[in-house]
Amino acid sequence: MSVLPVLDVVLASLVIGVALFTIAARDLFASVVGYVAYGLLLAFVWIRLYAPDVALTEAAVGSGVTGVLLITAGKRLGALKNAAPEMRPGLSLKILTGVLAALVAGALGAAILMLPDPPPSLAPEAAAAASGAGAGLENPITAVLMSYRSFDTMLEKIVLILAVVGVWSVGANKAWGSAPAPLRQSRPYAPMVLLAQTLAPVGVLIGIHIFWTGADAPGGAFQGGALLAAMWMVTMMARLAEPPRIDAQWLRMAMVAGPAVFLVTGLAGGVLAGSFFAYPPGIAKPIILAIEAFMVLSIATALPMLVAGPPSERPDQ
Amino acid sequence: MAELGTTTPGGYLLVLAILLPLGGMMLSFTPGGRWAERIALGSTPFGFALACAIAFDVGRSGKPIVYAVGGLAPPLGIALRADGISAVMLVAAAIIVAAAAFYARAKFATPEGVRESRSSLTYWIMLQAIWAALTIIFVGGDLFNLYVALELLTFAAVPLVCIDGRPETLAAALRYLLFALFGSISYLLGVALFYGAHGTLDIPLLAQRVQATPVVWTAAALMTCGLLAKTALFPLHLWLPPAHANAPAAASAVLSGLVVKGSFFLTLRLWFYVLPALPAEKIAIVLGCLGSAAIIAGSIVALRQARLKLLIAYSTVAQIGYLFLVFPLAAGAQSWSAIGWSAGVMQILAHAFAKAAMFFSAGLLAEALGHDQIAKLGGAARVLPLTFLTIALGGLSLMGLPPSGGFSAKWLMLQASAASGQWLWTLPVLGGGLLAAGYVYRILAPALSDERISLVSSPRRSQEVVALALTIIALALGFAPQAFFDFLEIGRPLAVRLP
Amino acid sequence: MTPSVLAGLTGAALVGLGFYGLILHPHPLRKLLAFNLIGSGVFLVFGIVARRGAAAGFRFDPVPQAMVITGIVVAFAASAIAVALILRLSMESRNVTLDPEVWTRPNGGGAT
Amino acid sequence: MTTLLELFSVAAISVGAFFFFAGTVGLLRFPDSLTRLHALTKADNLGLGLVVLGLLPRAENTFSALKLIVIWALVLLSGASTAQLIGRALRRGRK
Amino acid sequence: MNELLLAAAGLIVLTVAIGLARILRGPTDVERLMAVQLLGTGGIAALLLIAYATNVPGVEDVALGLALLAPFATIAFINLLDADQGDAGV
Repeated sequence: MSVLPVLDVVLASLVIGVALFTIAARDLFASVVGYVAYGLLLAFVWIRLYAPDVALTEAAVGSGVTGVLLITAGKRLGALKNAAPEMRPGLSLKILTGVLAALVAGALGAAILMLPDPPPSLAPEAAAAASGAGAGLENPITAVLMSYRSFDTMLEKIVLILAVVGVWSVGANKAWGSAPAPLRQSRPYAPMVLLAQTLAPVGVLIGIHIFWTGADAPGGAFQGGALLAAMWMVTMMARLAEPPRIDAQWLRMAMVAGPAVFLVTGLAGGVLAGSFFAYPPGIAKPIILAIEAFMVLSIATALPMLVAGPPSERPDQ
Repeated sequence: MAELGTTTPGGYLLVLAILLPLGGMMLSFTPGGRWAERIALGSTPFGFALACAIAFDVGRSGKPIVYAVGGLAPPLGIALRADGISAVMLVAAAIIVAAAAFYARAKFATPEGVRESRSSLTYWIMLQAIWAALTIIFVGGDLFNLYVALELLTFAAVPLVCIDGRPETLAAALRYLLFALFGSISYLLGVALFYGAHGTLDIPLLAQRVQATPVVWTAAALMTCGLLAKTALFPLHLWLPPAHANAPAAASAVLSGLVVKGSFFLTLRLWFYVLPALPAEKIAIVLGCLGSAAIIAGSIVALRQARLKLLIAYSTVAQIGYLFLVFPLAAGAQSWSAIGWSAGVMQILAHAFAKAAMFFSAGLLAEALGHDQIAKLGGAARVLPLTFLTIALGGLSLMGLPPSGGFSAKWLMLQASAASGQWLWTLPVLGGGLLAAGYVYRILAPALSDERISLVSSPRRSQEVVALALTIIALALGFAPQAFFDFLEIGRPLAVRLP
Repeated sequence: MTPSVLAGLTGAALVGLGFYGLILHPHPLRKLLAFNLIGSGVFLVFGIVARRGAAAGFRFDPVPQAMVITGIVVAFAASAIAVALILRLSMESRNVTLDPEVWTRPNGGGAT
Repeated sequence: MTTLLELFSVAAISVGAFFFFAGTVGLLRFPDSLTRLHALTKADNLGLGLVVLGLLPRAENTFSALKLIVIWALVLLSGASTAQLIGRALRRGRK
Repeated sequence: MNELLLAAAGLIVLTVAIGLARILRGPTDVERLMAVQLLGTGGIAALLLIAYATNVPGVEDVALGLALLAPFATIAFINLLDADQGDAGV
């Protein structure tokens, strides 16, 4: 008997335990911290499911970017003492909801246990496509994201832009066009500056590395872009850089670049490769890498803007 | 079924119909400012032309038109398909979006002296995003692709609710967002189970493979619950009235007329296209009962509203209820199910046009009078004749009086209930009509009185005409010929039945 | 119990937990956290579907894994919009309740 | 891998795991925040450092080994800086 | 041999998991964050051990990502603390 199953059980109970804490904690901020820890734990679960690409995404988004977003929100809302709604759900409602939740979880668990055996899979199709008409990408997930289901991927990037506009739109009228509030209100301490100055260049290299290897190994545009986004955020958190004005042309062009290039290439495929969103055989890989490079740019700019929030009325300090 | 995975001659139109608003949205975002408005308005005729071309193609070939994106057939690739109902919905969406864009010019034009303003940029970008998302929902052939489209729709709709920034609109938007997120994640869970059970998410392929296993039932239940939360079917409707009533009229019209229809459309796709093989009579009855409850509850609450926009929003809750009668009335491959199907589609269309017109009128009225309190509408019809004509004609369709699309829909529902022997469904149909008459009367009666009322500002004639034009379409639907109903049958999988 | 079954049951438990929190917690940020728990539970279900689909020399079925990546991005975007709304609401009103009663003003109106 | 190297690897990893254990005990049992911070940084730096050291002989190529070292260096850097920041905040009596 | 790596990984995960009790007990938010940081570092160590034991490709990159992002939560937190206190920094 190996240690691995024990490890898996420990991990699973930890995940559920921390999730339980996130739901049950009395203190708002404690619950947020619990969620950040939970995001870290999930990255391990993904490794155990042989999904390093997902683990990377979860690590970059779940533990880094979402962490900053939620901790900021949790701390700010925790500071508003009168913000906490007064009403507490009654016991009968709790029991009713608990039973309902248990039913949902039970039904889902049963459904999962009853999934057919042998399991259906598109892995053979993906393998065949990769060796034939596919894009010549060694990483099957990148092939799915960039070739077979590229339409989804383009839409997902457009969702990001839309989310940015949505976040901006909750700002005040007169603040429109100006920059979001700085990620730090006061001047940074020396250790923070040093950390950002060291972390950022290393992180940029790592981000580019992960994007670049993504064609053939775990990694890819989103993971690389998310790391670059995090590096931009760390420089902003240490006030080495400031959030840009939201009407800056370069910012908007950078955000749109990924999906726009994707869309144009997709249209061009209709002429050059016989079908919209198809790639001309032979040069598929370089084209995909080029689209991915623009997507990295879009992700690296969109994610920090989502975290930075709406434009702020206060002048920059 | 194999031909449903390969591109047909007109298929490229589907991609163009999706890429037009998507491209327009991105193009609007980059330069921003007045360009957003120009691009949004400028693209509407092209979108309408594309929708008509798709409808023409579907009608001419008598078969769904298909496009395999990237030249890769499902299950690995994603296919787009337009059948009769998709084509009709595309045309309806193009008309209502164009009307909303035209109507919104007054309120959401970038003000003089600024390069760009918050509310106008948000409105024009979100309008195009809603249009794009709906287009994908109407022609998408892959359940996961449809999930992304659903999220696109949510993210576009929520900021419109709180576009004027008052705290209560923010709360309404937040509640809407949470409901919608619950809905889409529940839908996604069902998608995961479908893939786990059958290894594909392509609708026709899945329809061939599904069997009545517990996994499929669980998946279907999860997806249906999620979609119902997004469609605001009673008792999951609580988010809708504040969200739709607080949004500006140019947005409410799109939200009430089109956005809730997006998730309803997917509910139709799920039960009639993915799962026609399931013996779902009981589910159909449950959905029908929820729909009936929505008709009665929504109408009664609408009767008690003090504000016109809230009344119209609760009327949406009730009219959504009618949509769900399609499940018991069009189930299976019976002689009468085509009647029930026609009734359902007619109800979608009639409500979309009538409700958009009603919200436009409510917006005009509120702007002209400075409030939308029903109690203080005395004499308003005499100073705003065109607006009240629109409300009255739209109300005609909501009540289901001839000649109107609403009448056709309800008449067909009664016919289908009779033909199928499900007499009980006639009660909510007739009762809802009576209650609708009650709430429409509540608006019109004081307005037609002799009181004197003063206007804060006089309404724009162009906006009044846009609203009236939409009601006229809602009425004209009542004269739809049989060919129209035959068109709706194109691509509906009737033949697939469990042995 | 294989790791994938274990992860699947974990996912089911997370969905149940999140569902409970989403309904019961009055605070919108807590609701958002609960929603994210449901989301990760759903992604885990995709994960086990992918893991079970190991075939043709792959240790996993790449299609559901790719869907999870798309899903994580979308869920993050949703969280960002929700956080922006919650923070704005707290600034505007110092009251972040979603209770419709609080927002029903008897003499409100005039919204256009 | 030679036996000696193997032995070294096992020893380093075991000691590393022990440091994590010690750090956790410290975090839980130490009386106040500053001492807990002290325990945390020890576990961070030494524990991970020793595990990395133990894994180095097992690295398949130089690039892998380099990655291991970079990981350690990054944790060392961020651990040290955040410890300073937290310590500063604690000293000023803020929570 | 791999069993030993896995055992070490399990031990580390278990201990840092016990450390998570600090999130529960607090008493201050700073301590809660310390527990998360310990989980992050321990997690990286466990991840590397599992990677070398089970030979899943790409795990080092995940660890690299985690190491890069480890200080983010703490920095965001400290920034907000300073903002609350109206601290001008030094």
